[in-house]
Amino acid sequence: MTPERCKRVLEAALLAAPAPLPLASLKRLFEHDPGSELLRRLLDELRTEWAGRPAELVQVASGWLFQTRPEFQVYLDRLKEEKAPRYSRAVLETLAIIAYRQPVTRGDIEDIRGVAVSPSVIKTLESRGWIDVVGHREVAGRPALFATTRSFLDDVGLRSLSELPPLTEIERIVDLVEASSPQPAPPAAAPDVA
Amino acid sequence: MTPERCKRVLEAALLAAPAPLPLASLKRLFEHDPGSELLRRLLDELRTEWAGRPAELVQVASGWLFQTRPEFQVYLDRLKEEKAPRYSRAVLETLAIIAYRQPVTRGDIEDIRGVAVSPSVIKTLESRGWIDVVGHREVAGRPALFATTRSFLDDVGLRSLSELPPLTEIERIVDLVEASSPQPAPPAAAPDVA
Amino acid sequence: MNHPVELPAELLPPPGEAEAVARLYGQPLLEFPRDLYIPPEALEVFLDAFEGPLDLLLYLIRKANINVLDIPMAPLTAQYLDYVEAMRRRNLELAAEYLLIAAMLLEIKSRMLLPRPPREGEEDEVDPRADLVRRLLEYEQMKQAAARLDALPRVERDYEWVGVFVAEKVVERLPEVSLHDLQLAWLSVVRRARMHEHHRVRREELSVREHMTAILRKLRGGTHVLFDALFDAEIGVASLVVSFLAVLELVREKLVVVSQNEAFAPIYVKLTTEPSLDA
Repeated sequence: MTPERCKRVLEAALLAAPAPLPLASLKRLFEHDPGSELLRRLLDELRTEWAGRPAELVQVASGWLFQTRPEFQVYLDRLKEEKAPRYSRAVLETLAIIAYRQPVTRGDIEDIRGVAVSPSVIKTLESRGWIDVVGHREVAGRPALFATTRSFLDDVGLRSLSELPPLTEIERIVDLVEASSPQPAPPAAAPDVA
Repeated sequence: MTPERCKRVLEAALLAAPAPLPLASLKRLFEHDPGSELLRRLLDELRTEWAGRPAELVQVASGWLFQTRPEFQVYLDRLKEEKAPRYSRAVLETLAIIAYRQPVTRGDIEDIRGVAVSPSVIKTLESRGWIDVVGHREVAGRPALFATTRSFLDDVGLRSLSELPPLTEIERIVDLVEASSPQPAPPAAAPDVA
Repeated sequence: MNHPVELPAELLPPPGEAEAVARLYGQPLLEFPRDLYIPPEALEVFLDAFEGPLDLLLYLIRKANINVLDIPMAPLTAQYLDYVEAMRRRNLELAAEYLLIAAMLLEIKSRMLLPRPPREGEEDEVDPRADLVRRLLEYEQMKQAAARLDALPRVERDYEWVGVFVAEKVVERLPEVSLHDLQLAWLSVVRRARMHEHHRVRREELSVREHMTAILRKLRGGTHVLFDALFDAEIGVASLVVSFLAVLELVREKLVVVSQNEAFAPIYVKLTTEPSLDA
C-alpha cells in the first residue's frame, strides 16, 4: 500500500470514528503494521492538509480525532433543540431601569417597579458582568448605586447608552395606547412604532 | 456572509452531524436564511469538492450527510468489536415484502412466503428501526400494519421508496398467465407467451 | 422449453449455498440429488436450506427447468411428495405448511385429470394451476427483491456515517437580551408606574445619566478630582454641556460634593462618601 493510500485510510477511519483513535488502533487498520514513525508522519501531513478547512485533526490524551474548529460552534449551536434560556421579567425590568435611570439604588428600582427586588435578581445581573456598583448614596444605610457596564453595551451591540431606544418614544407609545384603549395593549405593539 | 464562508459552515455541520441533516436544519445554521437555491448550489459544490476524497456527500431520505466510501470498509471493519449483522433469508424476505407491499399485516407476509413469520423476525426488523406499525387493518383481530421507516431508507442510502431496486417483471407474466389460463394448454407444450 | 423468467444468479440455489448445498462427511454436496435419494444426514440440512414449501417447489421447478407457466403437475407432485415423505419418515419436525402445499398439489393434479367440459369459448374455465403459479411467481419476485435489498450498500456493513467531534467550550448558555427586550421591559415598567401614579418617571436625556455613571466611576477611588479633569475638551461642546449637567445632577442628588476654597481656586469634586467608609 502506498503511503498516500495509507493516509486516505487513516482519514476515513478518523472521520468515522465515534471516539478518539489511539495510535495502536490506527495500526490495526492495516494488515501489515506500517510502523509508528510512518503513521505519525502521515497524521502530520493530514493535519496540514486540513489547515483552513472547517475541521481539524487534533491529538488528545486518548488519541487522534477530527473536530470542528471552535469558530463554527456558534453555528452548530443553532442546530441544538434546546430552547434559548430567557431572563425572568423581574431581571429584564431591573436591567431596563438600571440602563435608563442609572445610577440607581435598589430602593429606586423598587419604587419604579412597585415591588421588592430580590437580591438574586441583582446577583444575576452582576455575575453576568452587566451591572456594577459605581458608588453609594449618602443616605441612611448608604445603598449601593448601580450602573450598567461597558460589557453590557458590548453584549447588546451598542456603542453608548445614548443609542438605547429613546424613552420618549416608548412613553409616547404608552400614551397612545392608554389614550386609545383603557385596557393594556399587548407589548408586541411597541416595536412596530419604535 | 460570503457564499464561501456559508459553504464552510455547511461542511462543518455535515461533518459533525450524527444523522442526516434536512435542508430545513441546514437553514437554521444561519442567522439569515440563505435560501434553498443557494444551499442546494453550495451542497452540490461541496459534493464536487469531496470527489476523490475518502468520504462523500450524499442525500438520503432524511437529508444530507457525509459517509465514508465503501472501498475503505475493509479497513474500518478491523477496528470494530463486532461485525455488522448479516440477516437471514427469513428476515430479508420479510423486509422485502414490507418494503414493496407496504402497508402489510403479518398475515399478508405469511401468504406470500407460504410459511409462518416468527415474532423474532419482526422484532429484528423493528429493533433495527427499519419497520414500524403504521396502523391496524379493520378486520377481526385488528392485525398491525407494518411499513418501512425513513431510517431504513437512510441506512441503505435511498431518498425515497421509489428508488428501491425495481421488481422483476413477474407481474406482467402473472397477467399473461391469467389472461391465457382460460385456454387449456397441453401439458407438454409451453404456451407461446415468452 | 424456453424459460420465460430471467433468473438472476442469486436465485438458484439458495444464497449461501451456491457452492455446496450441504456438507456430508466433510465433503461438499454440490447439488441436490436428482434421483430423490437423500442421505439421511443431509435431510435436516436440506430442510433448513429452504424457506418453506414454496421455496422448495420453486427449487424443484427451476432445477428441472420446467416452465413455471406450464407446470406438469403429476411429476412435480410426485417429486414433492417424495421429499415430504422422506422428511416425515425421518421424523423431522415438518412445518404444517409443507403438508398444506402437498394437499394443494394433489387437488390441482386431480382437477386436471377430470374430463374438461366441452369448450364453448367461454372464459369461465380457469386453469387449476393459476393460483399456484401466481403464488410461486409472487414469492419468487419477493425472494429476488430480498436479495437485491441485501445487495444495496448499507451503513455499517459497507460504509460508515461520518461524525466528527464538535469543538465546544463547555460554557453555560446565558440568556441573550436584545434592545427589543429592554424596550418591552421598560414599557411594562412605565405602564405599571402610570397605573399606580405615585411615581412619575421623568423624561430625561439619557446621555446625562450615562455621564453621571462615568463621573462616579472616575471618583470611585474616593480622592478629590479636579473639576476640569472630569471634562474632556475633545468630546465636543454638546458632550461638555451634558457632562456639566451630569455633575449638576450628581450634586442635586447629593452623590458628589463640589468644593472650592476661595474664588478662582481650583474646584474639586469628590464622592459624598468618606473614603474610609467606602471600604
